[in-house]
Amino acid sequence: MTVAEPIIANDQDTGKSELARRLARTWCQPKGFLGWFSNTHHTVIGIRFMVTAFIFLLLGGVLAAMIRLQLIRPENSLIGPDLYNQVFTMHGSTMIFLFAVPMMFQGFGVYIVPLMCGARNIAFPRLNAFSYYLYVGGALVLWGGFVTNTGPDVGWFAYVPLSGPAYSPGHRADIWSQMITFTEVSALGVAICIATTILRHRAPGMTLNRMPILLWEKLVISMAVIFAMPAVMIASGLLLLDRLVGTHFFNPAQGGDVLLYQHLFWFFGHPEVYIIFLPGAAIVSTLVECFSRRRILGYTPIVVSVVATGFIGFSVWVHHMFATGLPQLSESFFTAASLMIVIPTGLQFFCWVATMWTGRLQLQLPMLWCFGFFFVFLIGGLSGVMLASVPVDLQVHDTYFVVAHFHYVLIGGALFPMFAGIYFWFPKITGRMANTTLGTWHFWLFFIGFNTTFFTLHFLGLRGMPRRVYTYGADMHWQGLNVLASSGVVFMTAGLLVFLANVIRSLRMGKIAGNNPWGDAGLEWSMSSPPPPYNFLHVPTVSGRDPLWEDPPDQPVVVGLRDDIRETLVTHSLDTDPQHKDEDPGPSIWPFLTALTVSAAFVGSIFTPWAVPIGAPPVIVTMIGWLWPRGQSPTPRPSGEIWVR
Amino acid sequence: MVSSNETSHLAACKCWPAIPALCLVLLGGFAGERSAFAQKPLILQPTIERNYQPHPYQGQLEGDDGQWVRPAKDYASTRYSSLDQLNASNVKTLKLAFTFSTGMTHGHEAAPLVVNNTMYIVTPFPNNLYALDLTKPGAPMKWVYEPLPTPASQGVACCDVVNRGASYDDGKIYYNTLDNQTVAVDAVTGREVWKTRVGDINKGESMTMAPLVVKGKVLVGNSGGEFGVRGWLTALDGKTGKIVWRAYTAGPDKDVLIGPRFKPFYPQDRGQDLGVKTWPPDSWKIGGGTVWGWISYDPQLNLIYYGTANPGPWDAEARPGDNKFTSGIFARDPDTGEAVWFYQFSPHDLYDYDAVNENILLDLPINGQNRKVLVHPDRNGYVYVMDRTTGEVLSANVFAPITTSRGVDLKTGQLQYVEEKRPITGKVVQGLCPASPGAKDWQPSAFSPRTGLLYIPHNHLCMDEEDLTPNYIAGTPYVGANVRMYDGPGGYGGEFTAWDPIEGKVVWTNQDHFPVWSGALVTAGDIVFYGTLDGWFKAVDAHSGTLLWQFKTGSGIIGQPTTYKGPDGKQYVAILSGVGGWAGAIVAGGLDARDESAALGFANAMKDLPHYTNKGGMLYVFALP
Amino acid sequence: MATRAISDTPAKWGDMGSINEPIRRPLTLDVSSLPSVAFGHRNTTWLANVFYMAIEGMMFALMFATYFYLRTRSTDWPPGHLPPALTYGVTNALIFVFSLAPAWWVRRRAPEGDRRAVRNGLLVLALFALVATAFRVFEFTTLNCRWSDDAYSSTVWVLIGMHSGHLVTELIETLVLFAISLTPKMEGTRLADAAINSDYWYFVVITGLIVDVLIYGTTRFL
Amino acid sequence: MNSGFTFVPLRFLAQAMTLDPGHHHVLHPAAPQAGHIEWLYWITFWILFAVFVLMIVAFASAAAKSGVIADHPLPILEKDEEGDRRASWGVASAVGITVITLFLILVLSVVTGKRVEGLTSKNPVTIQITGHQWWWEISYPNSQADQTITTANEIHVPINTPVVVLTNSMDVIHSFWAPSITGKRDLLPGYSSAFWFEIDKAGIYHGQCAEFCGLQHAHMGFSIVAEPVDQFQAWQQQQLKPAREPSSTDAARGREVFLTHACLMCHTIRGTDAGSRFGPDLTHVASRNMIAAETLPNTAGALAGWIVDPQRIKPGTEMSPNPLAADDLQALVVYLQSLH
Amino acid sequence: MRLRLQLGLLFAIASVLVSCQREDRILRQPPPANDILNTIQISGLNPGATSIPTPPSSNMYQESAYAVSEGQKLFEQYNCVGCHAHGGGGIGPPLMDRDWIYGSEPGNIFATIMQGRPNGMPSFRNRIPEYQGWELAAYVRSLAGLLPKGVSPNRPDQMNVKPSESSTSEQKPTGITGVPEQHK
Repeated sequence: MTVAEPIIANDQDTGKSELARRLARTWCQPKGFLGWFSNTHHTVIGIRFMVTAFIFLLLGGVLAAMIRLQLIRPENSLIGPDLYNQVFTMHGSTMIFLFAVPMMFQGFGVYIVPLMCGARNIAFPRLNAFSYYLYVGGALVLWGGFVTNTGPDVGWFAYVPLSGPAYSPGHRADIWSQMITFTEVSALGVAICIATTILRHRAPGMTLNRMPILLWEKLVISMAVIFAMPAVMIASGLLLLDRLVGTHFFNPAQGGDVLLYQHLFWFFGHPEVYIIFLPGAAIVSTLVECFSRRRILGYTPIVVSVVATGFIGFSVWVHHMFATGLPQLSESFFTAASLMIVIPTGLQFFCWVATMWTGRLQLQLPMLWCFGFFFVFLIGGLSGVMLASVPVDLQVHDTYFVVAHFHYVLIGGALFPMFAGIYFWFPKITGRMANTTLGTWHFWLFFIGFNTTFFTLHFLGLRGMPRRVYTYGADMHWQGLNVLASSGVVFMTAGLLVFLANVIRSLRMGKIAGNNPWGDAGLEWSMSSPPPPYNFLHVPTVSGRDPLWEDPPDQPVVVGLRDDIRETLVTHSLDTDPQHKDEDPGPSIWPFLTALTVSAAFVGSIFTPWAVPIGAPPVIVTMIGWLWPRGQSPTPRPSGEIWVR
Repeated sequence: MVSSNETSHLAACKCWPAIPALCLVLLGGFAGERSAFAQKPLILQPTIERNYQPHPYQGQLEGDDGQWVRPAKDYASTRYSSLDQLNASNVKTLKLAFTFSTGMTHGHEAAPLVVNNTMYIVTPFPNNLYALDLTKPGAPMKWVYEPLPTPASQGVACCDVVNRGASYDDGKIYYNTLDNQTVAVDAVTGREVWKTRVGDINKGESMTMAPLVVKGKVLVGNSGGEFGVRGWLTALDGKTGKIVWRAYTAGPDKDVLIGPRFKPFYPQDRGQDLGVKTWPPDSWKIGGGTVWGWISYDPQLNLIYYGTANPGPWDAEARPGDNKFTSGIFARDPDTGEAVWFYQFSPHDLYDYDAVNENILLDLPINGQNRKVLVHPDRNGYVYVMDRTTGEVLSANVFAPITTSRGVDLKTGQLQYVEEKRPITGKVVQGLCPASPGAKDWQPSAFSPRTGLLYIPHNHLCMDEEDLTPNYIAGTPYVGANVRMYDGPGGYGGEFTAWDPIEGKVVWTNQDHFPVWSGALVTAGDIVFYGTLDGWFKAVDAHSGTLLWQFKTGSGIIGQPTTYKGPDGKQYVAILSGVGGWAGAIVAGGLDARDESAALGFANAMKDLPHYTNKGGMLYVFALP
Repeated sequence: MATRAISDTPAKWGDMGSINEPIRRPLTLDVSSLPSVAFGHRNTTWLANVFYMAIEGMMFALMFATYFYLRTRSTDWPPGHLPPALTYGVTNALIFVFSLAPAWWVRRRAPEGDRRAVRNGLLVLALFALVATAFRVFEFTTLNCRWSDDAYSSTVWVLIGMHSGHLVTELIETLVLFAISLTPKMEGTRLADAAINSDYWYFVVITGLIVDVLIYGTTRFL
Repeated sequence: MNSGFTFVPLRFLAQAMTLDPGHHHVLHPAAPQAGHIEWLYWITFWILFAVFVLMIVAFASAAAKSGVIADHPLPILEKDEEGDRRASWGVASAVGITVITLFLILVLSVVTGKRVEGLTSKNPVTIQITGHQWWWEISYPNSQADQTITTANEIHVPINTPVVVLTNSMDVIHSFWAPSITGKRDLLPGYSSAFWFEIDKAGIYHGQCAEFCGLQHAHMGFSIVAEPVDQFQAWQQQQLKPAREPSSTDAARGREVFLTHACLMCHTIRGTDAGSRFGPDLTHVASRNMIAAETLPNTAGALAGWIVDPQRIKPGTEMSPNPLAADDLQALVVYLQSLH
Repeated sequence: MRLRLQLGLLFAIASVLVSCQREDRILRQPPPANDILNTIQISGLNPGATSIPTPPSSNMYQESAYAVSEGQKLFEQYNCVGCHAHGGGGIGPPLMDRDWIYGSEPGNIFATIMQGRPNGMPSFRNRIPEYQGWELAAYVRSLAGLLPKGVSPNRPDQMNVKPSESSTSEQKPTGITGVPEQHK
């Protein structure tokens, strides 16, 4: 990929030392064509995740532009309803399942978590690689469907009965629900990897109360993924069964229920919002701390808020269903819960303000994006408060007001922090600094374009324009605002082009970054940029919350890990006491092959249930291939070694 | 290390949506039987009379000359013959006397008539009338009359192209053709005397019922309740075929022939233009209420009694209101057609409970008082005993399992529907008993004055129903329901029941695998005849129901047995065999029971009938050797 | 450092590393004496297995919720069917309960490095899983409904189908582990995997019993 | 409605952005319920606006207070226990204010919810609304069956009378929403639910399906005609009559065309043989202002265009194209326009 | 990277081939020419020595899952179910089996719908537009398993009276199998 040769800037780790050479040999990843598919290092997989997700951001953006173009005048015949429905469904599904989660949770998490933990690799790197290929498989299924006129056209939520067997002929909705299976398995796999890495591979000394906020949030998100994603798997799985083998889960005539789907979907759907937003908040917390040049104020309250957000996120799903006519008691409960979730988010905002207030705010490019986040997300959050109120929600639900709201929340909560994060970690990932001037242009173009488009949509919503309409009548007088909204797309597109130019330019001629260009406190800044394949020459230990700021110069390092095999250190989940050593399984082609066979079974099952029995043996074979112990292993163990029980 | 042992679980089990699919692919062959009665208590079951004491009938019946001139034998519709040559001791030697093939392979529901040593048989579509000379050995054909009805009329016959027979009066045989013509044929020569078209197939009308001739008037009614027709009863002049009067079932009073004489017993049936007011605007015009069943006549009171069929469509939500005057019984003056009283068995009928079943006119001691009553086993599962002068319901007792209603309030005459069993649009309601064909459909029962019992051939079916929005398109079915029928509790489909009309209890009952879709006949020899769908023609003891004799015919029996004294003085029993009708449509129409809704859901209950019998059309006549 | 006690060979804080390499800092944490195998909750795969069971448990929980949700939408339960016949279900439940024994045995003997015991235990466990799978096939035939009949039947089939998926996965995994145990590679972490496999079997048994209670119990007593 | 919360320039700005000519606007209520919601909207809006301003001021002043431009990382600040404590107090009190504000909003929301949902008077008019892809079937159930009215897409209601709406759907989920009247309600297959509204100003109010329901979700409008009670009753009496007999030869021919072409396969005209319920009831089609679920005005030209090629106007609609001869079409339109 | 591209390309091409017409939603297109009614032939017997070559009749609507599902909807709406139930028959003959009284070609079925048949099948000429006749013909063929599963409709949201066309095998056996339990 785009990772250049390591740029060695740290005199302690010149790569020339004997240890560095030995580690580099041990931890090297295979090269060549097959090697590309065998690579299991977390930085590589993380970058792949991010690059792929970014491609889908761009594709989703193209779809958004098509939507805005279609709505630019009443009764426009540019895109007919058939294609329009596919386009907005693809836009939503792409942005949520192929961009937001893979970028913010999977890609960024896989890249940064082991570095922040002080680990040599992520836990279960093969599972991690497998997750990536499965994600790509899901993306190909969805977009392959779209280019062959089989794009789902039932909305990214795919409500039954519209998406059910009776009203959605062909395989469009099947493509959607099987794409869900792909991407959710991928997200769940990564969640297991990340959570295990955080709990087991933290550097000695990085106890829970010294864990960076970003790790806390990744842990909470992983848990949210583990408990929320099964709901959408069930929802889409039951939908698939209804469509393909004639079950009746959502057929009211035969005892099924259409609201059941909505409950299952939103039980996933709302935590999903936090799965997307929390990484953004984590990035902002990290950046605010770094650029305020002080320890973040209110570490504990922020951590508590993050955990609380994770919990409350599971009890607000019904606010997506107010219009279905639920009993008033449950409406009140879910209103209260939805309002309650404002408190932890607000608390984080206050802590950020206080940190900046009491710090010395260094106004640099990533911080500019953070301010963009503050502004945009604040608007989204506040309109969210309005939506939590049942009567107001009954008016603006399913209108462009809601579209405006959640774009403020999701673009504000994910895209702005993402760009902040990209500009912040760009030097770590590539070894070179991104260009500030272009970055500033990027910001302002995008910021202006975004607000032009989406602030306008609030008014369209209040004027009664529903979502998901492919056109509208001239007598509704919605054209003016729609033109205004569509004009913002030009700016956003320009901004993104500037960003791409910046990336290309900076990769080639950006300033060499050095280990720690921002002077940040995280462990990821302690090695060369980009990180060597073994991440840390010596696995570090930490004695404070902000290791590079606080740890004494004589902070010990871990020794005694073998350098002839990929040995990693496992520490205790709570107090990070070194517990035992583990062996990283190393590169393997089998995860890729397994992903291929699993994908084949998944895709085949859209067309015939026989794909399951026929597809199962290859899956089993590739999995045994993946798991079967081979090679030198087992490494001879010292005789009389006592095993931890 | 095996770093991701768990991955195998993860990836393999993430395919779980496909796992059931796998199982069902592997195990697709296995499936359980549907039974709605796993644990659920039935609401109503018939009462069995433990200590039955025979109480011979005290009233008068018409005289019997050994002929059979109308399907129900007499005006009181008893289907009782005073011939007593056959009795419990000799019936087992009953032998086939002669047979005659009709050449048709649809449902033969007609009763063979015997007048002046000639037997008359009406076949299903194309409704040929055969006259057989009984005086000659083997009963050769005398003549055949072919009315040549338009073949397209088969497309509006809801439940097979049956015909329920002819009536004889004044030297003529009267019957109806499927394409809505009433014909009068000279009984001797077979020449057509007149032919009157009384309905239009393009509106979905057809005719299947057997006419009744009262005082020179031929009373005929139409069929097509499943086609959105407007039901009527018409009187034709027996000599000329001119329409004398026509009484519609629904509509304004002048169409229904409601005038000053109309005095229903219950207040809900009184009022002006109820035939309009109890329907959504203009729905009465396509609201069914056809008259395709049996008519009885009381010469003393000079009243005819007949039931009206179900309102259309089946989807009851499409027709709020009581839907007068469907699913009820009319008493009319045969001379003018004027209505005298009306009673509605199933107001706002929810389950296709037509009320066209036979009305047996008897004089019975009820509560110690001798009353002029009519006995009516209704589709809704109750045997009604009503005062036939006033229309008062004297008793309504359960003769088959019922879940759709809780009983009949004798004070108000109202049927008590069970709210949970009300079919809803877009939702399958399960365990509805009796099913659409009712506890008993058209198959007529017989009454023996010697035992005082009513012999009821009937069904034992339940169903699931889902209502759908119906579309009225003239000439096409107007139903609006998906139905799936199955055997009732106990897992059998039919019964033949001896019923005590005074006590309102079952005396004995014979279970049958299939609905007993044939008529009944009882003779003075205390033998009851009936046939089964799998082709057995049976003679059972009138007191105990013990099987005395049976004969396997070539096809399923849905006809009406008749008996007569032959020219040789011997007693003969005649029956048409030829499976079909609604119940037998699966065989007659070659239906595919993989679709549980075939034949309006009846095919599901009759899935295995094709294993038992095949299409056919044959007259069988039996006599002692 | 409370956890120190449970580790027999703690990491040693020292002033020089054991590898012949210049260290930039004077202090080191020497972990060379730490063991390379951990059993029970300290094993990372154990933790991943817990997460995995959480995911699958959540799926089961949501299916149970679906089952009860659909229950509220019907007046009769089971609607229009006989409850599933008990024979195979109860037999299988008993098999599940008895199969806990070999699972427990493997889990107990594995940390002791008793490879023979582990091998035999895995074989017995695999046989149990095989028998349970076979009975499960017959169980499908006695559910008294077809998945395509109505929502009730669909739920019953998916519940039991989901569980069968786990059962088959566990069967295959046990067989694979058994195959490994016939080679010298069954040692160290793989013994730990065998023990984790038992944890997973516990999960399969517990969910299986709950599924049984649902489809056999609530249809009769609820 | 919201005069109590006036900060003049901002209010002007807000209103300028919401200028609206028609009766399809959340903030232009024509009914008490929409009025309550508008009130709640504005009060919440101003509270949140204040919060927004405060937060922006806080961020801006933080940036202004401590912001520096520097190329290289600045040194880490020393711990300032006292400053942190003060800042923590600030955070805590901000959280406290947030909690109070949210509680206030909750109370306002619940109170408004009660006012919106509670039925205030007896003897309501009851309407059954059934969603179809892509039109609305409207019926007025009546305990006396022959007083039942069935129409489509145009809902007549008396003013100052509560209207109870029973909902149902025949196919997919739709959502009934007239922004100027009250909030939306989903029409769910398998569920029938009820809500109510009341209109106090006569007029025609537009509404639209608000839940994505397939190809023609965009063209699934309806209108509510609120009129004085006597006019409403007159309308009712008119609707109860069967279709008018053709009064001209053209109209008679048009009826013939209707009854011999595809029209009668889907539509009802009471009083004729056409009785299908799949499409809207056309017995009194000429009494409606719009056709095709509020897509076209009910004029001869639009009607003709709609009959001939509906798939051009609403691609995917269930109405099939009818290539009629010009004079047949003309006659048919004349007939349909005579059905008042 | 290159392999991934190739795989993607391969996948895309394969999908195009598989789904080229299946997902088309013909919203506004003229149906096949109506001269089909002049060319189709029901009987396989030709007078004279040689048989008259009949042009193969095709129906573009049976390539599209959307059109077939429209046919399913129309089958319900136009009361076809009233007589033919959901393929099992009733008043009219069953359509699920392999017995075709008047031929199983799309043109035969279209002609049956449009012209009617003498024994009770009404003529829908002028009553339904031609393209709907073709959609119905396509659906009727799917009932009998004559269409590939990919375009056959799934189960409707109604009472479950039979397996859906898309989940059953393509050509179904005719007749009934199995031995009934003995009659009591």
